[in-house]
Amino acid sequence: MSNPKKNGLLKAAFSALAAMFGVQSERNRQEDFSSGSPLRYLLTGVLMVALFVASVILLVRLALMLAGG
Amino acid sequence: MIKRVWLLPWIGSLVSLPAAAAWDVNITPGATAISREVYDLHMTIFWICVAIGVVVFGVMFWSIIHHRKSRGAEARNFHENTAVEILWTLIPFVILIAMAIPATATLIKMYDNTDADIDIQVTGYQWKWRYQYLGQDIDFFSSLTTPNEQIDNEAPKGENYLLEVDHPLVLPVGKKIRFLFTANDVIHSWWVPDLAVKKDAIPGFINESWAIPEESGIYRGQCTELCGRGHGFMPIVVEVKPQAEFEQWLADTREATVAQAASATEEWSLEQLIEHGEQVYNTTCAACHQATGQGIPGAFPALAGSPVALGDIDAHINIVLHGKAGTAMQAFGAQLNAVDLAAVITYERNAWGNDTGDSVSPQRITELQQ
Amino acid sequence: MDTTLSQTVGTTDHGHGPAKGLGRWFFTTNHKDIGTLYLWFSLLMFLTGGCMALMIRAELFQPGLQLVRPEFFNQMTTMHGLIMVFGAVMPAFVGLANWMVPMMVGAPDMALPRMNNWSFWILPFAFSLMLSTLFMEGGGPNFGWTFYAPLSTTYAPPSVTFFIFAVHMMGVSSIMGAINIIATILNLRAPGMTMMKLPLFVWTWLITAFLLIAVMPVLAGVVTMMLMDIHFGTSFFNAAGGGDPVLFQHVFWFFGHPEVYIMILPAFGIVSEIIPTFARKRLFGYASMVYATSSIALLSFLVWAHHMFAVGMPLAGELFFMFATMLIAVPTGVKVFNWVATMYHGSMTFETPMLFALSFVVLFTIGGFSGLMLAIAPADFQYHDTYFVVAHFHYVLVPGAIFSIMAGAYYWLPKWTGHMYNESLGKAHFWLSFVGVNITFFPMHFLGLAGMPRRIPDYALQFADFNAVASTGAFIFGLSQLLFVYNIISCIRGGERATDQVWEGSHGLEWTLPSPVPYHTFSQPPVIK
Amino acid sequence: MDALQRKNRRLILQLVLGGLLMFGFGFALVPLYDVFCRITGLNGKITNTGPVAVEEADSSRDIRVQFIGVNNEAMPWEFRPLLNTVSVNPGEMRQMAFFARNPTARRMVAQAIPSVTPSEAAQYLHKVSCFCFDQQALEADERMEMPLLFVIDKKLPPDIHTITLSYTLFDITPVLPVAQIKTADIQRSPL
Repeated sequence: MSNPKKNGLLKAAFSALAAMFGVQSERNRQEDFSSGSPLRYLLTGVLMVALFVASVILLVRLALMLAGG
Repeated sequence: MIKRVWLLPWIGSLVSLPAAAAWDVNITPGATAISREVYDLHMTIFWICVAIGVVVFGVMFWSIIHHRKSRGAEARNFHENTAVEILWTLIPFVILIAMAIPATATLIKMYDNTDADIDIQVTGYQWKWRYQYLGQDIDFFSSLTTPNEQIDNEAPKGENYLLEVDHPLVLPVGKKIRFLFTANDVIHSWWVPDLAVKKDAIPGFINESWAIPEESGIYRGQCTELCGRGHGFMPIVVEVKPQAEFEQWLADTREATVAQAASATEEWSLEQLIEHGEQVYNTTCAACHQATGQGIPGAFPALAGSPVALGDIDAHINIVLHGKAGTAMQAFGAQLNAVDLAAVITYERNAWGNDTGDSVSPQRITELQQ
Repeated sequence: MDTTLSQTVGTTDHGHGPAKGLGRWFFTTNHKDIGTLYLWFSLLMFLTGGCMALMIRAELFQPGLQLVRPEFFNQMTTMHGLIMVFGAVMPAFVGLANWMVPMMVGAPDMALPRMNNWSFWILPFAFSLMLSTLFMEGGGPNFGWTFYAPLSTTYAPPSVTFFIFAVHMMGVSSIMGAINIIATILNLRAPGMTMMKLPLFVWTWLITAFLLIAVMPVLAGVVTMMLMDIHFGTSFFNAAGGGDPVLFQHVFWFFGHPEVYIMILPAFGIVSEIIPTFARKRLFGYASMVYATSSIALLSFLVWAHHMFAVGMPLAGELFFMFATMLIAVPTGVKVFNWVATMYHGSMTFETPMLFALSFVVLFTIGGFSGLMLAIAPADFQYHDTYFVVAHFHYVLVPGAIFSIMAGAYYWLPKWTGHMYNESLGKAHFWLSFVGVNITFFPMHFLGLAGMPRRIPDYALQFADFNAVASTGAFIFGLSQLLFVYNIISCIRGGERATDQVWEGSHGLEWTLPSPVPYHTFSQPPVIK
Repeated sequence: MDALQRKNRRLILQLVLGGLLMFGFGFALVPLYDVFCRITGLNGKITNTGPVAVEEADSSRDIRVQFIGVNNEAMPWEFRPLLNTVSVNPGEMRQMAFFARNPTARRMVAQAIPSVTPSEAAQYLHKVSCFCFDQQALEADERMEMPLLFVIDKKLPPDIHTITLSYTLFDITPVLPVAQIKTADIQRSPL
């Protein structure tokens, strides 16, 4: 039972990831642009960037821990 | 004409390739383990970029030559291929991840806090450096000694033009040196390429870096943060000496300071004061008041015929010792010893037509500084 | 994304034409006139900033002080930076956007025509105020275009206050321009011109406009803090009162890094319009380009401190900004491959716009590579504030932004003026600029690596030879821009008639209009299939 | 067309609001920066904690604490630490003093600004009482020993053995009221 609300967010998250990676297919782009308000994509984008920052901080902690030992 | 023109750019950029000795093109591997590691990082990322460049520009020039309309090339109709795009994004990603690991290792090594053998406080002033050996009560200024005539092209330029100072920073070889950076006025940055040390000296804050010079020799660097008029004229000279020579230098320097203090008690004639005063003036004061004593109108007051230089002696001494708040006049009392101060004030009162005949004795300066 | 248009528009100009005389230019609310004003202003600023660059290079031709005193040299480097960034590159892009965005989206004009006029007419006054500081007592700003405190606050000449007001005016003008462009793109698109069909120039400008609105206020904020420190006794950046000069650098570069994306994204847009036209092949990976540029809008806010690796940050900070910079450099840099893929198996011809676009791709990538080297923090200790950094940002700005503006000018001049520019003159201008840029800036990589610091009026003897080469290159590049001016003027005054389509491979709504393009276009929105 | 005008007006209001928010954000970066410094010890800012619960010292570790006195600009005071270095155990409360003398012939007021390196150690050096908490005034030719009480947190990272605490002395003698100053005085010479 794919709940349209949930997979909407998931799709937006996946598109945001694709954007940060820098590659996106034409088909996904058509889907993204035809569905829902851009606001959802914007908010997911900001959320993904926050996740990106958190993951880089963890990466730094990991690097320090590995070397610090 | 069009055909041969496209050869022009290659000849153009070829002309700048090394021909004579003065064309050094790369960073120095330097004299410390860290600087060699940085050199290796630099060359690795450089060759990676060259490799990627060759591939990308190769494909590009290939298609420029072969897919030209004038050669009858027909445009294909593909304009999307996600798999290829993912591939050419992943490859640089992987290369960068591989590059990040040694870079992180070197960076972490650079932030190593183990104890140092010698701590040196480096303070940036407007347009000179001050070195203080903590715990050894050695404290001196290091200013540019390239004469103004060379800078203004009236005399031929020396070998170390703009990279020579009166008192270089002397260090022992093989020891860990810990630098503590701060500044007196604006932000400066202390950089010696051979030690791979570059840290900003910020007023009101203290920064640290370290180096273990492994070969003795003379290493030159420059201030690398814009700090006003004299930014290009405050070089850094580090002399790394074997341990025995270093200790000898420490002893000589301490002895010299004592002798300096003693000479403050001797009697100095007017001529001796003026002659020594001219040297001190040209190194320290000419930067603003100019060697001619005319200063720069609207910027720095002229000393020739100035009310201060001709007026009350104590007022003149006070302004040289304590500087003038709100202007660029620094407190030279903390920067020069009693003999230099007495000599430079006497010179200012007797040069460029100010022949007041006054002579200020070093004893007078020490008395005022009590 | 091809827009097959059913009926040609551009009805002969029955409405009122442009007003006569100077009044036309002072009171114009027409996006084409305002675009022209922006472009002429940008060209004037480019030549002014260029003369300052020639003054700098003339002094640096040989060791020793020959022409100028150090304090005037610092004023020249500062003004050169400010005029080129805020006076030449940004207004040129706004001018191209004013001209092309309405025509590309099928809008009759910008959303707010009167504000559009005002946001242009602020600039001449802002820059005359800025240039007048050179004649004030104590001289003009001499603390570098990055105006770090305390050199720009406690130790600045008294004219710093006028510099602050000038920067405020430029900021306001940019923000108003950005608001205008966003409103036009989002609300004034012709029916059928969905966001999916927007040309990439429009997409990159939409994202640049959002970046402008996000960061120009921060620049205004930092400049206001400077004003309060200098005159109202606060100590934001004065260590004595609990302030911190490093705080200035953080707030400035929080504005600074998105600013460099503001100066390059429109260039990506222009090149993505030109290469498909002359390769006669659609842009490769339009979707990737749109998504990558939109992710840059957010990611560019995370990496500002890679300009401050030597300021004395803790280890965790240096690692974070090194990793973040390296990670976001890839999706941005990889866009170069899209242009190469567009050319691959195309059918290319090499008119002047294409030559500029191709050299953009090659030389901008070289700038991108030196940027990648600078991202390695340990290596940055040897590069920071040397001529290696000067070479890096000049490679991404001169063959980057400036060449893309020139490419855009040559590409759209026939549409604007109705005449073709002189092709061989155009090629001569290109080759001289190409040779001049490389002879000027390539040796700077060597100077920086050999240890020559930035912003110094005189240097040690080991840097003498490459400086001489760089200075000769600067004069080649500088003087060849007169060819550009001559070519533009002669193209406006006359020349071979340009067809409506102008280029064989041109695509997009703007080419459906006649050349020269009438004063009012798309009064009735075009119908787009 | 008014539907378009309404749409435009709403969008422009949002954008202008966004611009104003970012202008405020520029100023909000100042307190954000202080909080960020306090957490990461960026740039050697230290916490003025005031009284701290006394714990018994961890005698297993000896931390070398160096003191440095720096005069800013044309500050003529003699200003130096009584002791250059002190060996301290984490958790142990330690008293130290800086010597200051005003050699000039007029009353002067100074403000000392502390800074610590390595910056990772900044958040573990607690100053219980310090002369840098308030302004110090000295009459002509007056001398004074200014006390400093500090303790090093036991949670100091193990790899840190030396901490350098530097004080920069700033001259903040209140300048004459603006009206009485000739313009030549307040104009800093152009450098």
